[in-house]
Amino acid sequence: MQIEFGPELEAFRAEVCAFLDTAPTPEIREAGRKLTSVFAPFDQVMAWHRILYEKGWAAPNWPVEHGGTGWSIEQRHIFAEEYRRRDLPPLLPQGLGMVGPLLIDIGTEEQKAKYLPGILKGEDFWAQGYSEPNSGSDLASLSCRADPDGDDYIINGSKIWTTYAHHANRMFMLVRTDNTGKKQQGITFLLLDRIDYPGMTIRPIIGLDGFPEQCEVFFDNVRVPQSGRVGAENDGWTVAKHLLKHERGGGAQSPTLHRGIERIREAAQTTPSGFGTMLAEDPVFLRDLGELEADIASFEHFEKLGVSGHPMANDPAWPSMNKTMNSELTQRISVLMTRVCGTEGLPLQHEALRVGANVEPLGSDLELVAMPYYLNSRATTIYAGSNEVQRDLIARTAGRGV
Amino acid sequence: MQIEFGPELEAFRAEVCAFLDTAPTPEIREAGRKLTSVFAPFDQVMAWHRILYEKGWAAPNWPVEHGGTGWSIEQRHIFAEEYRRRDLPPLLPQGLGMVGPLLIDIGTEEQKAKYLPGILKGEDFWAQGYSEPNSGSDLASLSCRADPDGDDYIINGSKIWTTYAHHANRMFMLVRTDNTGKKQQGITFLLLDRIDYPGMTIRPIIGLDGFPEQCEVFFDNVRVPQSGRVGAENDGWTVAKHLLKHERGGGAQSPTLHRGIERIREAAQTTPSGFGTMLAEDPVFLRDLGELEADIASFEHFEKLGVSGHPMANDPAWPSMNKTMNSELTQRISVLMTRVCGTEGLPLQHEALRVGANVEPLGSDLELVAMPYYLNSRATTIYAGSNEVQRDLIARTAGRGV
Amino acid sequence: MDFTFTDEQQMLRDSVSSFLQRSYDFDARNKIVRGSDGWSRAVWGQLAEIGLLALPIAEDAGGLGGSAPDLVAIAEPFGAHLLAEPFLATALLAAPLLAKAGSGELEAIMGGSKIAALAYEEGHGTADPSQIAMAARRDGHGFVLDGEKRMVLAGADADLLLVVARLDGKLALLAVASGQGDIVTTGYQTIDGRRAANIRFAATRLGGDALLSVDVEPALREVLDTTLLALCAESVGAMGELLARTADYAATRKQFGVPILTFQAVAHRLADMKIAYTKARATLLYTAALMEARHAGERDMAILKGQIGKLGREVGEAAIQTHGGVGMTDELAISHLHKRILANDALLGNSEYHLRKVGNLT
Amino acid sequence: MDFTFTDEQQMLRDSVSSFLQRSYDFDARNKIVRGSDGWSRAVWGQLAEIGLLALPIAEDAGGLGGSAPDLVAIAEPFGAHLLAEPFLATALLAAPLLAKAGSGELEAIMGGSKIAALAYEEGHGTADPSQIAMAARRDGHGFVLDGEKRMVLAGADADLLLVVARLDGKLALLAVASGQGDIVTTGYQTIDGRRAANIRFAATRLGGDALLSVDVEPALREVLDTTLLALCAESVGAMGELLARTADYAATRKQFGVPILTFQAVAHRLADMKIAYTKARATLLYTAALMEARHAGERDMAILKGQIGKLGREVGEAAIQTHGGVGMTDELAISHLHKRILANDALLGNSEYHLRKVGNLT
Repeated sequence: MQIEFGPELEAFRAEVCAFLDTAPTPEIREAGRKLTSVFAPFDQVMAWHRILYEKGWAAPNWPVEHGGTGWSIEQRHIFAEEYRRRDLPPLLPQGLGMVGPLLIDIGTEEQKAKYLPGILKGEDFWAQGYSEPNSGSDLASLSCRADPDGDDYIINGSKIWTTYAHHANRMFMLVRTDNTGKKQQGITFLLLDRIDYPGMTIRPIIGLDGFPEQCEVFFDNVRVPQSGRVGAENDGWTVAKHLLKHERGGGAQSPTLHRGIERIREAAQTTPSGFGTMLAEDPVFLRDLGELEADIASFEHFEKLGVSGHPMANDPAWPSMNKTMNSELTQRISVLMTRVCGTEGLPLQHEALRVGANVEPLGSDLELVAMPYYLNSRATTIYAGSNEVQRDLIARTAGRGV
Repeated sequence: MQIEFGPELEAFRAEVCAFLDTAPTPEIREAGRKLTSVFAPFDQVMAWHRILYEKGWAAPNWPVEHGGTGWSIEQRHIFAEEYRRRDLPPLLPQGLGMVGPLLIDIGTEEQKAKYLPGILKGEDFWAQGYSEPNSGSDLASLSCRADPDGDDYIINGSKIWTTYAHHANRMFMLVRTDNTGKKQQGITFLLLDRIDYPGMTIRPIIGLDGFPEQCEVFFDNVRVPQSGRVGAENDGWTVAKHLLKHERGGGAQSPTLHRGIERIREAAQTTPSGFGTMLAEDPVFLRDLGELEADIASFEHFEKLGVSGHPMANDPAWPSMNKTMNSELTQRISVLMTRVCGTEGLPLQHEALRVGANVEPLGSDLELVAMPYYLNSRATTIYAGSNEVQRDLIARTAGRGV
Repeated sequence: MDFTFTDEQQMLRDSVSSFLQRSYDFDARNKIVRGSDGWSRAVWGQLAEIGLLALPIAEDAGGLGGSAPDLVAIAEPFGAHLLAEPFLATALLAAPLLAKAGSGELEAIMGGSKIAALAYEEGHGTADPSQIAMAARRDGHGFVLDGEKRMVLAGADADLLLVVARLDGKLALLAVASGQGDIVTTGYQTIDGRRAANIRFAATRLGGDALLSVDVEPALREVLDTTLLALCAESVGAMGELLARTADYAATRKQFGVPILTFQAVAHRLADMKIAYTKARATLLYTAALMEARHAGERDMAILKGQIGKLGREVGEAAIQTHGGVGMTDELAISHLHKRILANDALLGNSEYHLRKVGNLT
Repeated sequence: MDFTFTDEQQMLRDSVSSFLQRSYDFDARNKIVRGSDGWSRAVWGQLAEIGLLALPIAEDAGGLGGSAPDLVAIAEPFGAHLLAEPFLATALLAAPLLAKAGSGELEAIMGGSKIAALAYEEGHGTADPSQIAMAARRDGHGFVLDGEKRMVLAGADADLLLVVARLDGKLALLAVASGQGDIVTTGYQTIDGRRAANIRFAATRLGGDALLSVDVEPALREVLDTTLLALCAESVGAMGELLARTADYAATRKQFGVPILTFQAVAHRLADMKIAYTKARATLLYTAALMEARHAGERDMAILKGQIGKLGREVGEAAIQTHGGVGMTDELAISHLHKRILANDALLGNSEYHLRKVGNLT
């Protein structure tokens, strides 16, 4: 067993700090402070993506030959720590964390050449077209159809919970290309070069936090080229399962959770407990905090076991355990945030939340974001395969690898 | 809405207190103090049963014509409160709470005349023969067979988790009388006058707390009279479901839970928190206690709504909700008990736990009983229909009665 | 022992429910909440007409002298229908204090033509009057107010504002006319569709007649208890609605070819919702009966508020999870009901506060 | 970053596991535990032979200087096999302190012929040496002890008893020979099959040579940290065993005509068991690596003990519930594994204590 410590890492940390302290614009910082979702405000996060790309730091987890940084695990963790410590907006995952790694693994050379640079540079934003109104947890039952027609497919149907489709310029999606066999067998994975093909309509959906983050996308005889297919026709389920490993895989989410705790501890300094002291000195609050912090620590240990390639991480249920833990910890933190804010979290402050709005919030930054963050985070146990589905998967291998 | 308060009730309370302060023998009190299960030490609890019978107070919930007390809800609650406050052993439920009420509801006049007096007087103890090694949650799959033979049945098979069968002189049981239809349809409900019929063998099972409370009962061509049948042949499932209402129904369990809290609060007076004060002044401990006490209070309100005949209690899921809440609160209390005891709860003290053993325990009474009580109480979410089965039943009517 | 509504209470409840079903369904309600006022004077007039605005007022002050169970009978449907109108602010918090002070404004308030608000809260959910810090200073025959009241329900809409402040160490009640110049009122909507305001006083001068009560604490505590009961009844109403809607959804929404209720994880979550709702309602009804019998102590009120806040959150979160994506949208009532429960929990001390209080009170 | 066992560690672990599988299966273990001694000198001799009793001792004291990961490698199988022999008491708590004090008894202890015990605990799970109250009084050239030590692991079986007591305000270590007359030793078995004792000193006189260390607190803290790691590793070993056995049971036990794993309630509970086990083991391995790198602080140790206690209880309770009736019996290993986890949680500060400490240490 071995964990690196030492002056080289501290020098690296200093380099990271120096960059993160100076490179982001005020708007980018504001977007990070006003974050109420895993999906950061679009314009600012993409601007930040491009700045990181210029520095060469947009994709620490990618292989070096595709633009990765070649950092050690310790370095990647330090980068994530300092990044989150400054409340910088996390880059959007659809390109860098999902379709990018998928193409690196199984895309054709042509697809890699065509799409990876745009993803890495932050020029493209990809929407993910998976769920449908009648196919949520039962994703394989999807019915949005793609019928071959010459070199093209003609798509009919709709997709829902398509995050930021109204901001996207590209889209990857699952379509039904065969209805005859097992439902998993007639699915195809497609890349769409555009999201404004004739016949496509996008309807943003207002979420329970009051913001349009998800969309519904309608397809009415939309013609797209077959060259956008990843893998074979009708083999899209295998492709999607491969991508899922990346979607649920993670690697350095614990710094985000730790940062949540830091913000709570800051706020607790000036929040009365109702029992004579500030929350920061309240034994009950500190116990609850300690319990949550210890659980976040275990998740961090789990993440590090994973990225370090410990044999336990070969367990097929590892990505599902990762997704389950991360989402449930996120929710617990968000609850604690709203608890610190009390009634100060109740006012609706949509205007003040808009980046660049110049509207003074009624209270602190945390009081501004806590409630919408809590509400938005209810989605974390629903999306990317509900936690019920994850537990089904975990149970299948429950006795293995012990 | 209306709750009685007033001097009459206080007079009643005084009468109850006077009796409970003087009537129980030292052995009965010791049995109550050393209680580590819902099933009290046999000899002492039966002695106490007979004393209560002499007073006319053995069956407060029975109809007056069968020996009930005719008390109001408030009176019954006061009786239960004072009873538990003195740590007196609860009477065994199999007769008074299960087969007795069943016979009152649907027994023949002959059966009532034959069995009710023995139950009321505490002369008989009835074992409950339901579960089988391969039929636990799936009770209806039971296979212990009773074949008609003249006026008798011949029983072959076995029963398990038969509480105190080694103390019993009678038994009620479910047997398979028909294998042809739906599994629920070939079951018959039988009363056995004896538990020492030729061919019956009883094997006590040592529990995880180290005590033999449950038994396995084997039947090898056991001949019993058909006159012990309750309801029609093959209609035993209906009879059992009727009985279940009583088994899971309850009515005054909250005083037992409240008493658990009282004992914890007492112990907390002299137990250091590890953080500079006694637990009784520790804010964290008090918060946990408050949370549990409030939940017990809600259960008490639920019980009172039930016994007062509120329309919500007509919900078919009421008994299942009662069983679920009571068992899970019991377990939470038992955990808190062991937490107060810390390492003092770890020594095995089987000898000191025996009533009349005259072995000094290593520490306090609570330290003596907390761990075996905790261990034993793991059964509460398993027996009488596991809580998983209860939740299945509750879910079936989830939207009703709202 | 009896926890059923009387015939009169049941009739009251039915009439409120049917009025709301008729005139205040989810779409109508959203239209009102999203309008420029955020609430409807027409609906308010209807509530006055049914007599609800006079219900909490003592009979000798010209009200209907409603009991705690009466209040539960109307507040459960209020919660189920997400009422946005300032019933709590005006009829429960302000009016009874005006009645005690013998104010002449009471008639107009009970009649629905004037709105009154109580500036009590000072931040984070002031759970107990002893936490009130804002002081009124004597100044000649008048008074000077400095400081800020926050989350004043209906604070920007009120014709009449009652301010709780310390005067000579005790809590006093002072009346402030709407629109006085040196008061800065910042109105906003809350997550659950109510209107509230932060109100800042900077050397605000009030005349001698502004002082309504010099030692308002006992009356205030009574008013806060009644409001707490109503908040809890609203939340229980919302929980019932969430349970019913979620049970329906689970029975009809299909995945993997079967209703999702078929999945034990969904079924057991529904069972837990039902247990939580049943416990919550049992405690609500029991506490209302205790209050009516004048036997409800501090600990009983803390149990009520603590349990309903905790159980309500469980039910709301379970309802969203069971609905999945659509539960996350603004389009269904689910999230709105949950937000009402959350807001009610935060007001007047949240469940953490009250459950802890239970532990501290033996 | 690397959390895998070295080849040497893996070999050590395999040899311990295979020895225990061969000589210490559940039936053999129960026979030993239910015997009059409650533990086996033969097994103890085997552990000495494999070198395990010398593992925790520094090389310069003649031991093997085992690392934290070495200890994890052997303690996980100890937990899985419910080892009853006094490894914690003798090899982890007492021997390293004797080694520091340069005691001549060390050889016999590492060789397995003598048992030593540390009288540290004073009741309820003394979580921190600062809580030690028992004092040693100077008396001429010797000392007098008054008071009681409780839950002294192997306390009744020890040839040599080390007592931690305050001397001139600081914690000192004193040696007491077995069987000294004015000491009352009450031996007992613990719920998890270990042997322990309460030991009462009433004006017990010790000679001047009884004093082994005058300021033992730093060494004691180190020994307690190592023991804490071993307790946690044992519990993680027990959790792994519970998970494997429960997964097997759920896959084979049939109700309603299908394996009970088919029921989502059972499946999801198994999933939660696996998550808990995985988290616990991740924290165990990570903390062991931190300790080896001498980077484990007080907070890291508190996280470890807190998490393993909490997660272990979850796994044990879930295992019993999944097994149903048979999980409640003495006949299956399930309940015994759970009791080992519970006992390990209670020793040296339970999860409540440690998780709270995490919150107090930023």
